[in-house]
Amino acid sequence: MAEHAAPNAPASAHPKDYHAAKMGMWLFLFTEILLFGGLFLLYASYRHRFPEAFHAGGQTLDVFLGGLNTVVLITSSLSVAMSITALRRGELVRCLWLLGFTIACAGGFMVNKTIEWLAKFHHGLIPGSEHMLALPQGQGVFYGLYYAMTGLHGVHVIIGGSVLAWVMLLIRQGKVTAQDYVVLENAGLYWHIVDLVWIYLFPLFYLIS
Amino acid sequence: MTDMTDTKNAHEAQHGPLSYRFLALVWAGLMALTALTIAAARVDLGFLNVAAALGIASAKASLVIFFFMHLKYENRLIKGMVLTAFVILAIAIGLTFVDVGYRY
Amino acid sequence: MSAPELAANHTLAAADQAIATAGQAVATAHPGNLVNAVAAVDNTFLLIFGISAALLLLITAAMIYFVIRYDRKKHPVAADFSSNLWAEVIWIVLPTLLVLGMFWSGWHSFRALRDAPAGALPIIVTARMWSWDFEYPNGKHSGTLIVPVGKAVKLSLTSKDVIHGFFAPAFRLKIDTVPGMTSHGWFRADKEGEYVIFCSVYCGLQHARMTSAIKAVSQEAFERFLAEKPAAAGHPGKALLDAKGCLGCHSLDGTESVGPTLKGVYGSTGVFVVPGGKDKHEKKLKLDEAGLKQVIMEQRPWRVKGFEPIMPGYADQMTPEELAQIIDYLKNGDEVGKTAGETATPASTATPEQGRDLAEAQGCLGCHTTDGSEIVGPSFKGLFGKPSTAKDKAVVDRAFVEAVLKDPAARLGRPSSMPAFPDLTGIQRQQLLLFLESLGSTHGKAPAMSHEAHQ
Amino acid sequence: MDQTDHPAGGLTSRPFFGPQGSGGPGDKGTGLASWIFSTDHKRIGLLYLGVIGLMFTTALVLGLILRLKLMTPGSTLLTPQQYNAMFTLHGVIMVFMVVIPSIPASFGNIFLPLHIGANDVSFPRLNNFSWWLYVTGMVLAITSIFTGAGAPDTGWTFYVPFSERTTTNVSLAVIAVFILGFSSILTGLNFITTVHRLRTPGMTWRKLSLFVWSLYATGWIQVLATPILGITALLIFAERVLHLGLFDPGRGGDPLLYQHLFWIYSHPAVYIMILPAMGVISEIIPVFARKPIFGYNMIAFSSLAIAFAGSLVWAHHMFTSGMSDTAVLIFSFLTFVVAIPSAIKVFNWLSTLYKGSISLDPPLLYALGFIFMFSIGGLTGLVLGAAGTDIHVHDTYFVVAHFHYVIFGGTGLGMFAAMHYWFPKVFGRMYDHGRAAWAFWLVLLGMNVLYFPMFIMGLQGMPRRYYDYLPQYGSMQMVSTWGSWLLAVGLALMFWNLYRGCRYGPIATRNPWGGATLEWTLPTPLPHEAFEGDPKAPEPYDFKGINPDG
Ligand code: HEA
Ligand code: HEA
Ligand code: HEC
Ligand code: CUA
Ligand SMILES: [Cu+2]
Repeated sequence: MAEHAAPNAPASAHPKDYHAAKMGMWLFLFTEILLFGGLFLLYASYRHRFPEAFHAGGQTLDVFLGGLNTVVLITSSLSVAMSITALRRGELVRCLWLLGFTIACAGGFMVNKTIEWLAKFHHGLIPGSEHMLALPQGQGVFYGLYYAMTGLHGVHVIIGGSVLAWVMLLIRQGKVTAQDYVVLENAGLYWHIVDLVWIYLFPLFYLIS
Repeated sequence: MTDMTDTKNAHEAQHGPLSYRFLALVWAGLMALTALTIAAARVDLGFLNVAAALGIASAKASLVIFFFMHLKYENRLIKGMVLTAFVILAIAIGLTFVDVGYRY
Repeated sequence: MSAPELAANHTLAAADQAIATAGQAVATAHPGNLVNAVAAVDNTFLLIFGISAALLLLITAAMIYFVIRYDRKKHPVAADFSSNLWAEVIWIVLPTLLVLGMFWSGWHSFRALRDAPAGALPIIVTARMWSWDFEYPNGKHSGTLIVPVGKAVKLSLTSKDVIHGFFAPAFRLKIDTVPGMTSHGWFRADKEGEYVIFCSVYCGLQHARMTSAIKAVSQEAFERFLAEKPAAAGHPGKALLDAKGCLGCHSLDGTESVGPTLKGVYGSTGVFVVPGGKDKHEKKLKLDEAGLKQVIMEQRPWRVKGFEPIMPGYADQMTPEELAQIIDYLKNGDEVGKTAGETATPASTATPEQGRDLAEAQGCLGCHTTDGSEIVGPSFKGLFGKPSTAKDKAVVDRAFVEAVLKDPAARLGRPSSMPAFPDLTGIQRQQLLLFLESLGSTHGKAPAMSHEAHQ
Repeated sequence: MDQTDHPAGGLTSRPFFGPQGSGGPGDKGTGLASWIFSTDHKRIGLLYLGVIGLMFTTALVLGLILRLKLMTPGSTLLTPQQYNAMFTLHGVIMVFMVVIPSIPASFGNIFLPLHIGANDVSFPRLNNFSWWLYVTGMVLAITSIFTGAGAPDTGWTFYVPFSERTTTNVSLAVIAVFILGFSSILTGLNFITTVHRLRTPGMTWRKLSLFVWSLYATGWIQVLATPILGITALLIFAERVLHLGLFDPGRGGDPLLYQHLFWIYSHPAVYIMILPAMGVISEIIPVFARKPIFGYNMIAFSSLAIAFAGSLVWAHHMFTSGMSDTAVLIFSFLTFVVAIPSAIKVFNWLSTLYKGSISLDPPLLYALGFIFMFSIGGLTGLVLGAAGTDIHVHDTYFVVAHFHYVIFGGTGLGMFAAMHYWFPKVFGRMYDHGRAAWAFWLVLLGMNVLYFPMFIMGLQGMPRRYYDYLPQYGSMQMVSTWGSWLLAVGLALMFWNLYRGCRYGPIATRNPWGGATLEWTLPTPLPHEAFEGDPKAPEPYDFKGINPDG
């Protein structure tokens, strides 16, 4: 442990403490990781129990759509990362464009996801439906997990997109600037976590079979 | 632990913004790995399929965490915290398998 | 359970044993598995309680002593020390050793509870809201667990609906029954007698009433029991209602509990709600043979109006013959019984033996013994002629017993844990009374004090 | 209030519960809005104390009614359904709304920043938000009682498949739990960051008070374990509303996995409950013995050890569940490992008393009560941790007794100790010491008469969550109910005494107990802005030259 002490913030106002903000965000990201972690735990256990059913289930998912979404998310991660560079270099317009592009990617991802879900619904794979009940043991669980995990992820995409939009507004208003960019950085961190989760979801559902 | 490096030098002297070029390179790496994992899934490697998919996913995750998320440039404290979080998750899943693995 | 599932279970159990080498070592140290699980568990209790009591005493005594001895008035200046390597090492090492001992002892007794001896009598236990079913190797079912004394019994447990827990305190045995899974446990009753079974896992409304009994009987009595045709007394359909657990949710006397009453259900018209969001509507169904069959056997989404959708479909648990008997009972009732109560039935048609079986099937013997000892209620032995535990201390006679059977709380004048048996038929009551009388009567002896004790 | 009219004298600034500004345009006054939207950690601490107190009293009364019902066997007083709903609410409120937030959110909020020489936590607005989340969760939970098809009746553990099937209002209750969990996460996150970032110069890790250490360790559990509760609650909701079938045995789901998820959070949660209380005890004992805490390093380290090892033992709640025997072996072993750091703390507290100069003031009384009760609760925890014995007493009153001893006797008494210790600093007045001692003895006696018989009943096989029981347990149940009345009298006396003290008690001095941590250098009651500039980091347990006032 450090033997020298923390620099204390000046007593009066609550000045921005860059490190604290970052640390707080990371701690928050841990909670997101563990939130999904619970589902990953279920996934691992059920996969262990029903290898065949998971195999069969995985084959019904469209690798192309999944892959496309992977590309979309990775690219959006790039654009967020770039937007931070842009902001710090003072290239405001470029920063906003990059963020706009990211949000467009989020939208694209959701459209793609909706198409995919609708196709599943079309095949009668609606949670709680007779058809789901009739599936062989384990496959129902597979689709249950599929909906739970991609659904929760989808919610995070929407939240992430909204947060980025809000930060765009703050940049426009000059509340987030080249000197004071930690809000954008934290929003970016959040967006990367969304990407990170997908990086695991993609092989687990679409590829391993 | 160096969690308390002086605020000023911690965030100013640390590093400038990452260059676009560098970020694009990371992106290219991620895309390549994505292609690789899809390709690997097409060949039947038996048990290795799972290992390969998870291995590649973890490589991708590391790229995102270390570069996009700047973890490489954070102080050791944050790095330690991130490690703790992942270790706890791994332990939780691992210990669950003490039951699940021996039950079915 | 399907055959492959069973096989899988066996291999896994084997694998498990191999892995748990530590436990194996203990088990093999007792060849022939004559481990007495109860004694092993009790030893662990003693060990941990012993150490704990000593530590607690030490801690409390030290605390009190310090507070008195070093009171600020007597001891105004505190000593100045804040560590002592040896002391600290001691209270890391000592507790570590103590807890390791406790752990080992606990694990040892756990193994004793888990490793059923070879050749144990296999019994399948099925829990459901809110009753137990025990299936013996020859396919016979019962609601109380009858076992031969001195013989190890291996239980395979599962549940039809939610998680329940099979808990037999006398044998330190507790194991959850989980739907979709089979769990295992074993015990051996070394003395004849009755031992209570509780449901230990919270399972809804009647969790507290989901009790039954283990009855340890001689080998001969056990074989006789196995050979017996079910439902010696009363209508077979009625016995089935009990055995299948219907009476856990339905009454026969017109009162509504979890499900609607079955009194007069035959021929009535049921009003059902068909779910389905916007399409939700009601439908009526005449409850004749066909209607009842549908209602009972099907896992149906439509439900009796005003009730919860918890009734299971019975298709996989009931044969058509059984269903026919149930429907016959619901239709005709126990004709003999209906009149028997009032117009004197020739007592010759009832025997004390039948009464004994009935007392067992109805669970009376879960609370009352026949040997003078007391478990829950007063013993049946010598009951007649005793002053009762009722408020008015009335002497026990036929009328008294009949009244108690009908409504214990009312007759006894105080709350009672004894359930009412309002739907015993007249002939059954006769059988029970004969049985009680056969246990002799007491005159002028001191009243049993059991219930007064906690009034 | 003007500074001069506070007789404590020497005040340099206004008490934090007085008006904030100078009456100028920016003055926030003392109105309701100035409280519920306050970002001042002290006000937020008091806000928490208020709502937690409210919930505590509610759930206590529910507990009292449970006991009233259990006085006699049979269906008396409550219908079975009412009883089932009542113990569920009692448990849910006590766990999620009382003991988990209790000490950290109230006294932690007020004194963690002060102990490290900071004027607030790192994220004051987040702090206020987390209080609002708490209130939202609380309101939803209470709504769930009166809406839908009846109050939830699952027990606080929400075990599937029962919680999926029951028609009562479980869906709303689990959403409430999710939100309460979120609130707890934000508190933990705030504390961790605050401890890392806002320590005054010279405040090294080894100068942190043990209270701060315990909150720091707790913060980590809150951040890393609570999300699992979140996902568990969401899954129940999804199961009920969307019928995903993840735990439905009919479709291959495994109800035991639910239990794993639930306890992965809820076991560490018991350390969220107890660690802060242990921190309080570690503060109080040295102050009243006027002697440096014995084994500082070991106590600080054992908090972290409990936090870490405590995350590895969850399945000791599942020994009878039908999980694999290997899991029983490993989790039983790990459970015993966690007991060791607790043992270390107890022995270190005792050694601190040894050769001290002890003044048996109310805070110390409560602290010693804590040690006694926690030892009983913890030692019986060992009975539960041992696989063989747990099989017998699992889901019986033995467990009920164990956790009431550790939660109420431990966290509860720890909370009361904190209330009596910091009362003068927070409210600026002093309560009656004699009455506080009387209340203490009544509470201690009441608790033991109430809960000790439960150990005996449990050993005799009395299962928990039974609205009715066999008459053989009647006498013990009766004694236990008498105990609850004794306890009720004791608690009422205690609360009344504190209330009186708060309104009419004598004005408190700056440092009535002679504490060496930073808050005792501040005026009483605490001012809005605690420190002007960075205070010098003290030795938290060096009492030389520090004497109780008066
Ligand atoms: C504040 C909360 C709290 C705390 C601190 C603890 C502490 C401990 N608990 Fe407890 N526990 C609960 C709250 C808590 N528990 C609750 C709420 C439940 C029930 C949940 C439910 O089902 O509803 C429960 C249930 C529970 C079970 C499951 C029982 C069952 O359902 O079958 C087990 C099993 O291992 C257990 C064990 C322990 C142990 C080993 C400790 C240890 O940490 C204790 C360590 C303390 C000591 C050991 C005493 C002090 C030390 C000494 C006096 C020195 C000497 C010591 C030694 C030599 C070792 N607890
Ligand atoms: C902090 C935690 C906490 C606390 C303090 C308590 C306190 C009490 N509990 Fe609690 N209890 C739990 C947590 C707690 N409980 C949990 C988690 C469960 C498990 C639930 C489940 O199974 O799901 C449980 C279960 C439980 C049961 C088991 C139910 C069953 O299994 O069937 C019982 C039965 O007796 C019980 C009783 C009591 C009693 C009598 C008190 C007494 O201490 C209460 C005494 C009441 C008073 C003393 C009232 C005092 C009045 C005032 C203070 C008013 C004055 C106020 C002002 C002036 C402001 N509790
Ligand atoms: C777990 C409790 C439970 C068990 C066990 C149970 N039932 Fe039911 N039963 C109900 C409930 C609740 C209803 C009303 C809701 C419904 O239609 O499912 C019901 C409805 C019925 C009805 C329709 C009654 C009417 O008035 O319309 C009949 C007939 C019936 N049950 C017979 C049986 C029989 C025969 C058995 C045993 C073989 C049995 N039940 C076992 C709970 C149960
Ligand atoms: Cu069945 Cu509780
Ligand atoms: Cu635990």
